[in-house]
Amino acid sequence: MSQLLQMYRKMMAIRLFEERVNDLYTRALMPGLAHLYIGQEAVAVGVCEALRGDDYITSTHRGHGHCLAKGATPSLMFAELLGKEAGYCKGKGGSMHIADPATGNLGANAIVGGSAGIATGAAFSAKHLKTGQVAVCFFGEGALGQGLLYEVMNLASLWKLPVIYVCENNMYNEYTHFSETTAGDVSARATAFGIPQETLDGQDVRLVFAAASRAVARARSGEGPSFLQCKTYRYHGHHVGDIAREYYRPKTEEASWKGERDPLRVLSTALLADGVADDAALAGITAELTTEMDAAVEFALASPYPDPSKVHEDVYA
Amino acid sequence: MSQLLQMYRKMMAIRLFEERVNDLYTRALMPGLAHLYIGQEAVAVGVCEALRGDDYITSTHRGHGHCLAKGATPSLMFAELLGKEAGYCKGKGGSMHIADPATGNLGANAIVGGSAGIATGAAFSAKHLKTGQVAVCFFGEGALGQGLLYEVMNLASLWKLPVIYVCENNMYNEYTHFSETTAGDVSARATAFGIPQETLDGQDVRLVFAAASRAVARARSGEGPSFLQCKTYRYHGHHVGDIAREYYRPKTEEASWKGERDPLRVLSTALLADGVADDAALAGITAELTTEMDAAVEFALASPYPDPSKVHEDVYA
Amino acid sequence: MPETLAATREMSFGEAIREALAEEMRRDPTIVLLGEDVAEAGTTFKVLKGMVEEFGTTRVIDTPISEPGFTGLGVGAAMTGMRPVVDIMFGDFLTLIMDQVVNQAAKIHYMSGGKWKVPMVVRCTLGATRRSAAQHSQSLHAWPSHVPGLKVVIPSTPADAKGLMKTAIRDDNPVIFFEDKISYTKVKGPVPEGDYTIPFGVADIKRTGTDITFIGTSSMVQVALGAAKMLEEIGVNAEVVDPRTTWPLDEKTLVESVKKTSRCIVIDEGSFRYGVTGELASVVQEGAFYDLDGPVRRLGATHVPIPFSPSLEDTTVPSERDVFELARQMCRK
Amino acid sequence: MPETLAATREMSFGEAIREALAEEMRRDPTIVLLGEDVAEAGTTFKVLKGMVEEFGTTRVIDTPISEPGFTGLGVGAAMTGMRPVVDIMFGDFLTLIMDQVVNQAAKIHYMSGGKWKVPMVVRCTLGATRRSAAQHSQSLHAWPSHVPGLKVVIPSTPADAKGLMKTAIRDDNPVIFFEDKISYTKVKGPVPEGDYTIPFGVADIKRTGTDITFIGTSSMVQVALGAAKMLEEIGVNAEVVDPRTTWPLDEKTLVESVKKTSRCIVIDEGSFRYGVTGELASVVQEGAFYDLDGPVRRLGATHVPIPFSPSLEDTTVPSERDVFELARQMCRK
Ligand SMILES: Cc1ncc(C[n+]2csc(CCOP(=O)(O)OP(=O)(O)O)c2C)c(N)n1
Ligand SMILES: Cc1ncc(C[n+]2csc(CCOP(=O)(O)OP(=O)(O)O)c2C)c(N)n1
Ligand SMILES: [Mg+2]
Ligand SMILES: [Mg+2]
Repeated sequence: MSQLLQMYRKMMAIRLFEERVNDLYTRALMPGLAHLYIGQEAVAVGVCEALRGDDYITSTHRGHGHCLAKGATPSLMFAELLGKEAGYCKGKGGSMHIADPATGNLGANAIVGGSAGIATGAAFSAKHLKTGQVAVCFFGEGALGQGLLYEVMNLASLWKLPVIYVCENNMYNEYTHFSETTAGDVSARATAFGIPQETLDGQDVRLVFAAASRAVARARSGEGPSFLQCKTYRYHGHHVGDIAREYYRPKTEEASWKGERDPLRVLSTALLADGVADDAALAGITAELTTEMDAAVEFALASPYPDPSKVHEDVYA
Repeated sequence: MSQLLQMYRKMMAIRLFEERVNDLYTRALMPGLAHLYIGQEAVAVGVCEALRGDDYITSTHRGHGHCLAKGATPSLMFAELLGKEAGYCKGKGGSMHIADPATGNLGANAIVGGSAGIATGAAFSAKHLKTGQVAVCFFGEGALGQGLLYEVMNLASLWKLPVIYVCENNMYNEYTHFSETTAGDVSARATAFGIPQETLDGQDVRLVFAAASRAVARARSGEGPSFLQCKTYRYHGHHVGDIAREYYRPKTEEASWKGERDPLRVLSTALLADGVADDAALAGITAELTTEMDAAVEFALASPYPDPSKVHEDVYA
Repeated sequence: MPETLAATREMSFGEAIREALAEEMRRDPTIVLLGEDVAEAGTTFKVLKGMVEEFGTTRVIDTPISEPGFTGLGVGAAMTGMRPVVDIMFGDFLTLIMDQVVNQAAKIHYMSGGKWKVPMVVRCTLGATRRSAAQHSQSLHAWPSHVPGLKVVIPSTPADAKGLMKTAIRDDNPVIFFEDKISYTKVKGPVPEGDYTIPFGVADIKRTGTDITFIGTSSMVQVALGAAKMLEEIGVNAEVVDPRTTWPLDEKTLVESVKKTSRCIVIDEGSFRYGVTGELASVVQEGAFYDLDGPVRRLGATHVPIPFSPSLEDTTVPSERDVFELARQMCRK
Repeated sequence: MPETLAATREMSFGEAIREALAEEMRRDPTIVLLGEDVAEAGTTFKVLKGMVEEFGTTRVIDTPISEPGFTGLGVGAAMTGMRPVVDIMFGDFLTLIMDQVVNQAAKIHYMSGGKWKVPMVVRCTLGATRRSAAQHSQSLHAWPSHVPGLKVVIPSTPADAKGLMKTAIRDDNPVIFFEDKISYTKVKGPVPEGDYTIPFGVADIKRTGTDITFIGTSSMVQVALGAAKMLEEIGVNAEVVDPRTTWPLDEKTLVESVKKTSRCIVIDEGSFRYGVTGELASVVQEGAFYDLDGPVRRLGATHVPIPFSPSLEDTTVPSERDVFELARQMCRK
């Protein structure tokens, strides 16, 4: 399957996964909070497509897309989201803490910006142990408010660490527009520390993949960190349940992003135009994934909760 | 007395004060640690000369110069340095914590970068209460490593707060050259947050005063924060006792700064050349200050330690 | 709170806190609220709903996601004429502001020989069982309680929350105010109208009893009351004492109660080890040792990070049943 | 430490720590030291003098003044194959790294269902009386002791420091290692040559006695031993027990000692309230209540920010005289 089609498949997988999360949550089958990645699929997929299987990523509270793009198995993710024993973290982490060494996923983090140090440290190991690995730190533009990010960008720049800071600018920190929380020019936040940056349309997976590939090449060749600002948008509320959103963003704005700029639409249009795939092929992918996702949900719903005695396990290694 | 001569006087006062601190410390009469300001006098004096009496400053572990430049009384400072009841903080603060509401001194801070939030908050009050006051945050270039600084610069820029961040770049974080700890260009650390910056020779008090005056005017007129990077040098060790310094900085470098570029020499040369003062006048100032400083030391040495029972006072207001 | 007050309304814990803040802000223009999404959104917990409409965006201020930064700003503002109320949302984020709170706010008055004051309130939450996992479920009130220069408030009822919040705002020292997330909407009670304050360092006896004393904090006061009710059926009459502030601490009331009942269980939602229960149990055994029928016992959160899964999380917080069973044993019933 | 070891040398506390680090770094190339001025300067306390000369700047790494940043980097490095030893200099700076230590390092293993490990050591100091004032004199070991997922080491002798540091480095969990500043040079003792480890959670009886148990931590062990010597003259034979790690905690040894002596004083240099003494005293009264002659007593730092002036600071830390007087009372001598 062509790489573009491959990326389309991954983006569609995330879209369908999240639609089911939304459904499970609204049916009160999922505990806690659910922060949906819908609308931002091109960022996670474009970046992860440029990575090796053993490269590292750190993720966020809005992290399902990152985990899936890096290769997570939907059924084990659903199981974790429902707090089941079969989940990636045996039900101990939940939606905001999916972690998986097998796919280089150092873990999603519920502390905004909290994983900036971890990703930078993974890059430190890669350099010190000469493994050639690269670490990607995904974070929302809200994390630009956390001083930790500047401390570690300084370290990464000084020590030429193979880390890529991927800022997913979806324009909102919860219910506040980022222009009310972010002074100056975002891109300058990286260059100020001697880190080259690219600012790009995060809805076009081809652009994201290209920029990520450049950053990865730079990292692997020992030239140091990069910073990517991907302009994107979350279609749903900050979390499922954030329904009445007009007080912080207009419906018209939401509509403008969900139309022409939809990442799946942008790519499918190109695929059809370039004759890489026809409608039937794309429909086939969706159908296939739908079956897979529905089965994954079934698995998760059917699997048992951890035995209460397990609460004492895994505190110490 | 002309303003330039006034500034010369203040710089000389700091120089003579610190020489006595060095002497008291080496004679084991001063407890704790002493971080001397000698060599950096032009920064504190040039900046504070541009301030009103009721403007605020925050200071650092190397803060004697800031306190004196803002109007502190030498005898009360010496008393505090010796841990005496008569000191500015009743002996509870010591060298690294001189504070004095009467002169707008919010306090020296022993946490590197620790006062960045405090200075920014004082500017917040000034703006909210419409007092027209300005707040100055003095810090060494080592504080550029603290994320807090970037968080509050972002706040100050967003809210157009009347605060001036004065970075005294003396090139060393303790025993490490700042180039080993600071990636990129220092000036960009401010502009990245939309804060205008000036980088200048901190050994020429005239330049410091001029830049500070511009920043103060900007702050008072409601245009927001500024950032000044003053290139300077500490003549002595990181603290008295840091004697063998060759392993981190060459004697030749020290010599080059202590000669032509000495802030007192730079100014006196100009004063004499412009005929603002003659040798006798300058000698007179030194003699006068010498008497004053010696008396201040006497006062401090003669005054009593706080009664042990005082340990329980001032914990709560 | 004062007996003299007549008119009360039934209110939730969250509503009482909002009322206290609103009344204080009407009284004192130097009070400002700072935090993430405190304005239009009225905070994640909606506790501040309506505040920005009344007081405007110059007094109810949305901040970037910079807890250390805006807390530090609050410290400086408090020193220079304002009375900031800083909202850091989850108590778990105390980890980010400890330097500004502990090395700055708590020490400035002392280090300056009494010259500067820091009249600031930091609001945050505590409490688990909301399926928020390990980074959003901690009860960290033991940390600031360990720090001289801070005052720490842990209210358990709407009426207490209102009166204590007013005292916190009027206090000239930094105060850390812990609010139980679950209580915001679940705990309701009568709240006096208008102005009243509740002094710090005065414990409140939520239920008088003779056989055993439950010292409960915040969310655990309701648990203790529930257990007390269960114990009635087996003829055990439990007293429930709520310190209301961990610092200053009303040692006298705690000790007197145990001297009377001769038995004591301390119940707190913080992690079990090196937390609040250790201090309170020690204070009690030091002061009431010779009247004790047996050792002072403690119940706290299971000493593990809080797990996400309901089947695990529900086992971590002390329950009415846990308190009941332990009390039954201690009273040999 | 193990009896089997013969050859020992007299060493200072600081030298023993350096020897442990050097021996471990020779054994395991994944160990790196990170901190401010750890390389050429060998740290402010000179504890690491000579390390960079042996291991080079790729393993002994000077950092910017970014405690949260390089601690966070340490967490990520520990998860991915390294064993970083992070040096934050003063324990007071724990305030800056609590998020990386508590919300990240301590919880990652649990949150990931046991999949990721964080074999990291954070070194920091504790202790006052160095005229360093309130921001450079705190003993904050109670905070991490309250956090499930962390291990906390508080050695009191050179030999213990060496053996415990080796255990800390080889442990697959985040360990916070507290070193008393004064002990670096002032405390000397015999240290076994070569490789040995001391297990966590095993208290050491530093002096056997029959009349009263002193549970001392870190700097207070020497104080307890000094007081014990003074008490000999009045016919009181004190036992001194050193937990060596606050977590894991050797409750059994503490309780057994008090069951034998029937009296106990817990002595710790942290601020008195809500600190380590509260937990240890509670553990003792829970386990030895029926053998106690009177309440377990506690001595800690005066509950104030540490003042600069010698005349004030010297009154804040428990002294041999304080321990002696309290013990004399308790033993009715
Ligand atoms: C340190 C910290 N502060 C506050 C929060 C609460 N919080 C969770 S998500 C969020 C907004 C994050 O915005 P952004 O980083 O842009 O990510 P997005 O939600 O847009 O994907 C906030 C404030 C948190 N989890 N951590
Ligand atoms: C947060 C913090 N980390 C480390 C220290 C220890 N320390 C004291 S001064 C200093 C160097 C500061 O360098 P700089 O800011 O350039 O000021 P300078 O000493 O050059 O005036 C360090 C690391 C501290 N006091 N606070
Ligand atoms: Mg966002
Ligand atoms: Mg410097």
